[in-house]
Amino acid sequence: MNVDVNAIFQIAGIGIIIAMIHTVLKQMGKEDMAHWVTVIGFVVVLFMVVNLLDSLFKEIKTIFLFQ
Amino acid sequence: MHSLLQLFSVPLRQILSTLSSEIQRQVQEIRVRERRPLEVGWGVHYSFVSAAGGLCDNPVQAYVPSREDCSILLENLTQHSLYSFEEELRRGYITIDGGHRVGLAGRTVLEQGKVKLLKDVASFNIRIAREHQGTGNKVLPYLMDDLSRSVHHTLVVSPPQQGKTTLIRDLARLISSGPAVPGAERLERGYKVGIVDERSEVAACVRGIPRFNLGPRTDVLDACPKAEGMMMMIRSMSPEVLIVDEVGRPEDAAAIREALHAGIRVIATAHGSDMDDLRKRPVLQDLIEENVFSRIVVLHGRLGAGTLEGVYNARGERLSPALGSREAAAPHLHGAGESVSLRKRPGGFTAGSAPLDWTGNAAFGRSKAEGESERC
Amino acid sequence: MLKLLGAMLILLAFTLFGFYQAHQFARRPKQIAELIRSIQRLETEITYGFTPLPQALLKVAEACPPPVGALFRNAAEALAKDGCRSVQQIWQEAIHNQWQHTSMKKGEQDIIRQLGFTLGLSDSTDQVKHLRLAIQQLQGEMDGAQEDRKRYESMWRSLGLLMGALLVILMY
Amino acid sequence: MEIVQIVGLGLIATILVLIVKEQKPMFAFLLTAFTGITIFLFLIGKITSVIQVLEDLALKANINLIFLKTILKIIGIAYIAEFGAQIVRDAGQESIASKIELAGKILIMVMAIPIVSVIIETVVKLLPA
Repeated sequence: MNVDVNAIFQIAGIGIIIAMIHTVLKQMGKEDMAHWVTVIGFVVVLFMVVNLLDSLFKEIKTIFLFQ
Repeated sequence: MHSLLQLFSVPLRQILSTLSSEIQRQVQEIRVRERRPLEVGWGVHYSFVSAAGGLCDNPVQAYVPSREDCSILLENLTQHSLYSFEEELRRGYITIDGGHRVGLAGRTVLEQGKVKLLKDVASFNIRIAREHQGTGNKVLPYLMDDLSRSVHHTLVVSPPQQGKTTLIRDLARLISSGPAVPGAERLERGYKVGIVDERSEVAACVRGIPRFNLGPRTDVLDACPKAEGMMMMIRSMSPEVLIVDEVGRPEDAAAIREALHAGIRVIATAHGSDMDDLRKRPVLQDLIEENVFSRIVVLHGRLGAGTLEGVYNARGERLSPALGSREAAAPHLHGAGESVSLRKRPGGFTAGSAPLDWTGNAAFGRSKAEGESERC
Repeated sequence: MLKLLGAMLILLAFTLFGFYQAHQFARRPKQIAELIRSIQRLETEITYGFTPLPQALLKVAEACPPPVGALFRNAAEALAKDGCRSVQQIWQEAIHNQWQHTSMKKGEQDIIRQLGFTLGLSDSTDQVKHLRLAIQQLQGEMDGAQEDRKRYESMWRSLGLLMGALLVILMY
Repeated sequence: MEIVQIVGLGLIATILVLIVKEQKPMFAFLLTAFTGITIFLFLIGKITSVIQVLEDLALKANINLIFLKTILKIIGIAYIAEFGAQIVRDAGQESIASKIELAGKILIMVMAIPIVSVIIETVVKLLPA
């Protein structure tokens, strides 16, 4: 159970930091760099969520006896 | 010669160091010309330096300095800063450590018709200065003025490059050192000597410091026109003996008269082959008529540069023994222009007796038997 | 416990890196200003003192703080010591060796290298022209550096910290 | 007592989502999805035991297993559809959410047809001729 809690905090942390980096870079005029950072952050988080989703669907398949 | 090698670029340095040590000792002039054969001269002889090292007569085989060699040589001469040698470039020559004079030639930059600067220096004439101590010992006794135990007013006359400058340099050293030095025992004491060195050749000063040993009590006014220089020297340094090189212009004569009336002994040099030649020259003519110079030393190069032809008094009577008399070995001043052909055995050159060096005995510990004329 | 220590270390490393970059940006205009001052000093040495280049460079080097001063000292020593290389070669080499110690960028380097081509090879009026030109160009560079500094200094500082935090969280 | 954990988790997640939302809505959306999944994964154990009980009852009452399987499938589909629709609606895409629900309904309909047909047959049998 607690692993997931960590993951939630992790995602939240990444989100916050990416947001801050984005704003800092935007102030410094490096727009494109900022967007790049955001996309990369997003991809990382998405990767985590997708993993979890994959495990969810597997579980449902086994439970509800989908063949 | 060795200290000079540092100036050249590496290829030039190697080529020049291949010359035999004897040649290196006797060489007087090194002529570096961009994209033209490298030339080395001694006395009246010259030859080219072959690319493979050593001497060669055929310019085709000679080593040809590149633009790179010349620019590095110029940079080393001016210590990488042309701007601090503008004055020297305007004059056309640079005096470097060791008293060597390097004549420069290239494209001049004019400003209102006067030469402002020398650009693209393409040919260098490095004249190696050799300090001949002892040339003045033989002449000094004749110049002694016994009543005032000082020196007569003297005029040294000789064709160009026959050892005039070497003689007065040595006289300056003797007079300034006084009895402490061999050859000047008859002087009462060392005298204050002032040298006005317009072409910085007598003292070869570098940044005001003479490169030659001119004795303790000598002051040098470097690169200063003679007329003004003498006046300045008299006012500033109050010398007892004033030495000037190559007088010839009217204002020089006026300055000399000024010095005489100030009670200062004057030793000057002038171009000329002998006494009557002097009498024909306008400026020197009246100086001699007025018996200004009580001693006149005549040198010529027949028996090798710097041979003393005779010392005359004001009226033209000869004071020194006649040249060629057997018992008094012909004092033989070997100044800058010593001419001994290198490739033929030196002995064979002079008529019979090997040229003795100036002091009449074995020079500097080298035995006479060797017959080696010494001009280190 | 170890994980926490590791996290702290990473965080520290990134913040320091950020501060170092910020420091570089802060020092750049200062060093360009020093460069300008020393070239002006060189100019006075040349026009009034007529001192030969090696001594002039040495004097300038003494009056200039270390990172930039080292450039001149390096050149002066090389000039005085070895007699067979031209000023340009020695100057380029000095720049090449010393540049990584300074926090200056390519722009100034080209200007100084350009100056090296004519240093000591012409009469004083020409030298002054080249030196003045170099100073002017450096002035332009300095203004640019000033601006960069305002923008990037704080950015790098915060960026360093954030990067560290991000990495820590990612690896947690 | 797991309910306290779940509620706690949910609350924390919502707070974090709120923080992240105004900076980067994308991350908020991911965070909600993530929390949803984690809560469900948390419940998997419970659901499996319930289904186990259902299966035993069906066996005892010797109902045809197929019916039970289809019912379970239908529940599964319903849940997933509901889960997806809610998340999408949360992200503000009302239309996509409704499309997902529609898809869910149809698929359930498809699954349900054999059962309905059987029911109708039994009813018809029960009706007096």
